[in-house]
Amino acid sequence: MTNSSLIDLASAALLLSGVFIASYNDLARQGSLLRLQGLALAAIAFLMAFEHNSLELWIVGLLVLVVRAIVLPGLVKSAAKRIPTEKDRSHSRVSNTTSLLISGASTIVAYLATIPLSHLDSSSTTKASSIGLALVLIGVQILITKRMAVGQIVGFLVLDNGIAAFGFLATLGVPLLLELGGSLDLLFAILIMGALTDRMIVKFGTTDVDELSELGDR
Amino acid sequence: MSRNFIFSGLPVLQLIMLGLLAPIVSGVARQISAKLEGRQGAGVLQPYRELKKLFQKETLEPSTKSIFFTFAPYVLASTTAVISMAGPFLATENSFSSSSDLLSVVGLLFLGNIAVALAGLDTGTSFGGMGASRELTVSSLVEPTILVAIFALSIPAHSSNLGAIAAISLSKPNLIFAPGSLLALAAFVVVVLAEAKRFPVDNPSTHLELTMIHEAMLLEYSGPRLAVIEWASSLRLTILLGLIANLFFPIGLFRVGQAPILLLVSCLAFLIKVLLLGSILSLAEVFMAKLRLFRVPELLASSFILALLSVVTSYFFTATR
Amino acid sequence: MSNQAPLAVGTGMTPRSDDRLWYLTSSVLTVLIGVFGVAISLRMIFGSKISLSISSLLPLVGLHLSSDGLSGLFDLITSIVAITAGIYVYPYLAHSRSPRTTAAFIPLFVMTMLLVPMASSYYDFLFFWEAMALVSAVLVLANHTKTEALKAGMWYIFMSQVGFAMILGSLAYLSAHSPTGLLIGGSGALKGIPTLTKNIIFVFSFFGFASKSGQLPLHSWLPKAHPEAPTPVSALMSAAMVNLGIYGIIRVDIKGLGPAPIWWGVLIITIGATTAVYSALHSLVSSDIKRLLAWSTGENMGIVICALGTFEVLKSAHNLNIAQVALAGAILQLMGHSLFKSLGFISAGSVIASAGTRSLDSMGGIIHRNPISAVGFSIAALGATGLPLGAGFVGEWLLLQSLIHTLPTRSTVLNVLMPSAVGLLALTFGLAVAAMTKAFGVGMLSRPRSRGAAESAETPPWEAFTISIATLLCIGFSFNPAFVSKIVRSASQATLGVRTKGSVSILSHITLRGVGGSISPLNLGLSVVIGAILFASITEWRIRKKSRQLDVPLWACGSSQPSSKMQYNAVAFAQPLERIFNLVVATQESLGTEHADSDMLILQSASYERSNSDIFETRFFPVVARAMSNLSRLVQKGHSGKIRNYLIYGAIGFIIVLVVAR
Amino acid sequence: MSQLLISVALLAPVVASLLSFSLKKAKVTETISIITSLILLAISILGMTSILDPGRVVFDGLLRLDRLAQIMLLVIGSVSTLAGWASISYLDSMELSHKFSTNPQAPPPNRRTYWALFNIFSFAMVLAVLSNNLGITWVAIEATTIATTFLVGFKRTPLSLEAAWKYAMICSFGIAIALLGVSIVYFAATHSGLSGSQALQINVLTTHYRLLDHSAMRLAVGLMILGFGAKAGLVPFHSWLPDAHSQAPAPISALMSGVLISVAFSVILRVVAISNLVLGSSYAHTYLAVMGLASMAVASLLLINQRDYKRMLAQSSIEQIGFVAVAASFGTQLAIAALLLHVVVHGIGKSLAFISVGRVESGFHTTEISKVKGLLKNSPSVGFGLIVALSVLVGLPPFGLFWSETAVITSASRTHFVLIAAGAIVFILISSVALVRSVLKMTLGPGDLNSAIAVSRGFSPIAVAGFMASILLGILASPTNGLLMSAAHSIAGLR
Repeated sequence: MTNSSLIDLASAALLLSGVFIASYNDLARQGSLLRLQGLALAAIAFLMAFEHNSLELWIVGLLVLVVRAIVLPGLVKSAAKRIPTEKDRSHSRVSNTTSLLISGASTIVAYLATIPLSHLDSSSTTKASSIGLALVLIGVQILITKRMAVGQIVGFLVLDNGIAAFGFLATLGVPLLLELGGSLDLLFAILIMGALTDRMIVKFGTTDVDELSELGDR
Repeated sequence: MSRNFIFSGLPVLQLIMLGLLAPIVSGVARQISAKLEGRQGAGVLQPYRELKKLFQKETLEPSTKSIFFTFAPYVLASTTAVISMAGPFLATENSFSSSSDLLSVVGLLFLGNIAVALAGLDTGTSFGGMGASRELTVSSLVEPTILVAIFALSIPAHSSNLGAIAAISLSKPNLIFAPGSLLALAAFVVVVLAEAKRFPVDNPSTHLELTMIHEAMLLEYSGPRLAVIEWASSLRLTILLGLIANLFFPIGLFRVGQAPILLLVSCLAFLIKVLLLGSILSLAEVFMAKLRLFRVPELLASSFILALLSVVTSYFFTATR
Repeated sequence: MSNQAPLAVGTGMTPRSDDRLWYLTSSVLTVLIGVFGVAISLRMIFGSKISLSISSLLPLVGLHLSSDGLSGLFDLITSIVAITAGIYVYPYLAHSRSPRTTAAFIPLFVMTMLLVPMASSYYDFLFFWEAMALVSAVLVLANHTKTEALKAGMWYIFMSQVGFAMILGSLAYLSAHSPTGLLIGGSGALKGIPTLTKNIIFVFSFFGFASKSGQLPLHSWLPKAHPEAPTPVSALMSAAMVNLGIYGIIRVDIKGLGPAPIWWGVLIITIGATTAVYSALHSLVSSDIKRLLAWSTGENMGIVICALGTFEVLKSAHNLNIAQVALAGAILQLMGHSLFKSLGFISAGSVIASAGTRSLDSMGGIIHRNPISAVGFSIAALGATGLPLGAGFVGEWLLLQSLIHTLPTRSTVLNVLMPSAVGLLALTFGLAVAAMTKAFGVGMLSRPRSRGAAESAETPPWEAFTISIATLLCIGFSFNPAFVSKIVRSASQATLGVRTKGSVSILSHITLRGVGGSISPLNLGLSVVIGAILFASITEWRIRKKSRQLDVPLWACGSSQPSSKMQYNAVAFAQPLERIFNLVVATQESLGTEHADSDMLILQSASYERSNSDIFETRFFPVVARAMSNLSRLVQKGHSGKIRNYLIYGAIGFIIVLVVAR
Repeated sequence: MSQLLISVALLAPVVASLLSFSLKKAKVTETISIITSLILLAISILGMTSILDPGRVVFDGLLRLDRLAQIMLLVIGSVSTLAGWASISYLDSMELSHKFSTNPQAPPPNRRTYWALFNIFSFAMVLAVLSNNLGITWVAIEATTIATTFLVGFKRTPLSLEAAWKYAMICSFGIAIALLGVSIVYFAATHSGLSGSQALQINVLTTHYRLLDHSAMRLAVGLMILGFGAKAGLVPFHSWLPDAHSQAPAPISALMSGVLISVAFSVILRVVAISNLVLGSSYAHTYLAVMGLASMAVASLLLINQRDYKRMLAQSSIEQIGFVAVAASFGTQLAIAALLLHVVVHGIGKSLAFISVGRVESGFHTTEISKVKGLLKNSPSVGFGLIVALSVLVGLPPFGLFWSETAVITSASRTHFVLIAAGAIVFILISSVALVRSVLKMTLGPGDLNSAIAVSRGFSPIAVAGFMASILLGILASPTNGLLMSAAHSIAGLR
């Protein structure tokens, strides 16, 4: 029982951190929240590994801890240090309040969308999977509303965390191979995006993605 | 025996009769208009004298002419002669009439026009070109009317064969006074005027360059060739009047199988009808002015509408009967 | 304009010898394919069916060829045109020093044209159809360095793509509903097609095929592409390729779709008659001889289509007897047109090559220097006028007969349509006569209007040979169409699908059975010719006996000899009719003057320009193009390069899936 | 036998990649890479001819070389051979222009990275094709993004950077959605009693389809089609494609346009096969029809006013893949067979087109359509290549796309998808007219000689090879027909 409520708690932490990341504009703080999210995700994995006594899940949890709670937030934080100009600008297209409202709406949509799944399995973890989906939607929201390249990377990370959370909560853990491959891909993707961001600073002097509109059909 | 003889001899008879008669028709027409205008007139036989004179004159040939210039008069004469052989002028049918019908008659008339127009263009004068251009403008607008009028006439006869049309008018005279036929007659008269190069489309006796159509093409002709053209032109007038006469008023027309003596009656009737129509024509011309070239299409368009109406009405009458 | 040709002669450049080999091979191949085509199509016409299936060729569908009398007819026409045009290929290519592509593609073009009527399945038909379009487009574009040719080729490709899309859609649907998937020889009717769909298919396939025959409204390519193509190709396109549009209409719309409502025929007649008049008018006002001939092709195809429409109407009204008259008219008109149009293009091509211009306004006097070409052209022009003695006469006569004999019906539409069709056709004939008189009279007769025309070279023997063959064919056909009697019967039986006693007998007299009507082109022709010879011999004998004064100056109102600039030219010739029909031919004139002084009193120079525009091209197509372009701009606005928008599109898709999947 | 073929197919690009990264000699690297591509080609042909059981799964159910995989491998092999071949001279000319460029700070093109990434790219595509496990497939597809992002930005210009960023962002977003879908499949499968290791195996899912939960699968299928559709360039995730394809080096554009999108679509085909079994055919087919038509509409309308020839080709790819989706939505055997033919021929045609315009770009230093003229006259082989590619892409006979388009449209009528087919015809018409207009503007006409520097050098063999391949595929039916039909048949769930 405690295990289950702990998982609920961790899920709540996931969702909340997502909502806050969406409404904050400060990169460093977003990095910290991302770390919190990674920790919560790892916690869920460990709690489930404990509950089901599965070695595979323990390894997955460890992987999550390393990649999502340590490496990736670290990268975001270091990026935040390297890009001082970012602070000067308003980073979001929408105000905090709007952002919160959108997050709320996303949560409801996610809940509605996962109702069919809960018919299949009414255990609390499955119900909690709507939190994963909500996080995905919030990730999309961040992806769209943030102006800076790193902001978009953060959004992408939240999105990915959401999927991972959905995986853990709904399916009692994704297969190791998938998680391994997924994490590796994620890591590479983020590294590449980071490298592109660095090039962006060199070429454009800014990472404002709205500046990236030379290509297109006009 | 005599039936077959008449049947096969009729084309030649028609050709000879019409060919000899043709200058008189224009002579009568000219004499009547002269009298009406208060002039003495040269007499009805004047066209013969002119033909004779022309035939004896020497020929002048421009250096730029080609074979088309030389042959155009003969093509004109030949097509006209073929029509006079094929048409129902003295009898409803003859040995040649199955080779042609109203459509081919129109075609042959047109062919004659083209021959002359090409001759006009051949020498490379401004007048020749002008005449050819105007001639074809008129002709190409006349064609729809003629064909639609033929269409109207063919409906009761169920054939476009000239003899068949004449025969049906002969056997059912009430058809002549059907509204369709009357409209067709009106349309036909207009196109005959245009095709015969008469008022109000063309003035056959003018040599004023701004108004010439037909004459402009003939400026370079002289001597016997001009005589051929003049003769063919009067033959055309006779044929066209004869067509009106025998398609709409086929009274007295000979039918193969009747007593041969009736053929004489038919000849006489034809002569009277054509001369009468010629007189009416010249009478009308006195009171008419020539139209400007660009007013001609209006005239032809109205005659086209008449023809179209005549078709629709004859459809209506035939369908409801 | 086409000033390359005289340049090649003038500078004395001769093609490289290896190019000559290409040209010769191309010519020989084309003729051989033509001869082979004649042999095989005669076999198709006289009984034995040809059938071939190779499943290892053509992916997904396999190659299936088959034939009937209809295929035979069209293949025969194509082959005959291929033979005459093929002989002309060598002198033309050598003279104009064409690229090798042209040489290589001409035989290919003939081959695709021969295969179209033989294609037995829907797929193969589409394949050969599109292959034919592609090959001909390549041929039109062979001279792509010339702006005019490039533009013409583009138009051609666009229109043929539009037409093909229509055909593809209809045939694909038909193929799916045909029990055998076969166009030729498939037994069993199409099943399960709702009436509405059938009507839609009819409309689309009809307009698609009609486009290939240069019918409104997708006609604009024809008067551009045909003149710009190399002359043998113009002949092939104008005399053979356009026929295949007719083939498509007969095969798919008339034969394939089965019993038709009466309005199909009405639509066909309307399009055919309108196109005929429209093209005849444009033909009349064209000063470019090849363009004039190309417009005339559209006009003649309009007449054929009108005949087919009459056939369809009469068939729907169960008047099969007269319907066959209309069909025979269509077939004879088709054959006559192919003969006189190939002759027309070949002789015009020879004139163009020797005079160095395509403009009638720079020609004249060809008959004196180049009599064979000029006489050939005159025979072709006579055919195009549709007058007695010409190759176009019999077909038009039969068509008019069928219209006249259409019995009055209850349908008011038909009672008005039939006479109007007669009127429109008659106007077409009249205008065609004017156009051809202009082409021949201004172009070949009269005095030379340019140095090129005055110094034009004599017709080379090879070309003279080609022209003579084509001329003889034309004359033979126009004087005695009895030659083709069996072909017509076989084709019309294939079209009707049942063996009937033909209602048209084509012997020395062409007689309509069951209704009164007969004509004898042979008797008429001989009488006119003999009559003319008689008149001529009497009169000319008289002239020779009397004194004759040669080389007198032209009459010029008493002034000195008029210069050749003072002749009526092609523009002036057509001007009265052009003015009457200005609404349709849309003449634009502009007069530019330059003055020598500031008060604008003394004229230094004046320039005059005029052009006629195809109102569809200037009014209708630009509207379509603009609408498409605006739509495109709208979509472009959504793709302006903002990554945020792109992400939003994705997010919307995501949300939609979430909603839909519930 | 399959095991051997599969392991060679997977190992060859990996080895080639490692070698190209470590070896210094460019010539050797190039040779190795092209040999690798040829090996892939050979394996696909061997797989087709040999008598191995196409349905057999190997390596613990992770991989298999079935008919669909063989055909996709054929596309990968042939196009990467062409692209690799063209890369050599492309890199040469890039180096040359760098040597004479006025901007000294830009680094020279890094050949080692190029070839290493080139081979990793091939590897990822081969893996995606051969994988029998949805999870592995997903990883492989994501890996293609990673491999190509740097290749898209290879030119290191601001524009290529922008394109790379958009490419990475949009594709990662889309692929993440597909991952969500895969997770839901796993969820449904584990809940139906399949073991965790089997839960994502395609052949297991198709055999045990009755157990799978409908509502979960509806969600999963929708998300997977949408997500993998991002990589295939289908609406709504199509927008990266014109940017990325126009900025990448021409041979890479050829690979991406000619193969990558088709590989992604083959994954969609697998998903659809499962979906058809579980949910009936109409569900997935509706997605395909809507997304396909929308892609065709957007792409063909964008083509009308297109001014940049590389974007034009990329948009044509969107339109083509949209058509493939429409074809898949019809779902008959003929339609699927036609679709596969379409994919193969389009791969060759599109790569030829990109390679040709690559030459044009290096000669004219612009990608604007209006500034390129008279190619056929001044550089005949490039002009010829471009025209052939155009004819292939527009679906003219005797090239293969003609048959696939005709057959697809015919199958539409059979299943009463008439309106969709009508829409497809209209969009094909619009796009082909737009393409023809632009390409003919570039290739025909007099043109000026100044720009026509040696762009044609060494190009003729490539043009001729592409021409021959596409014409043979359009004329011969003998080996292709049976393969296509059996591949279409083998895609389970066929109605």
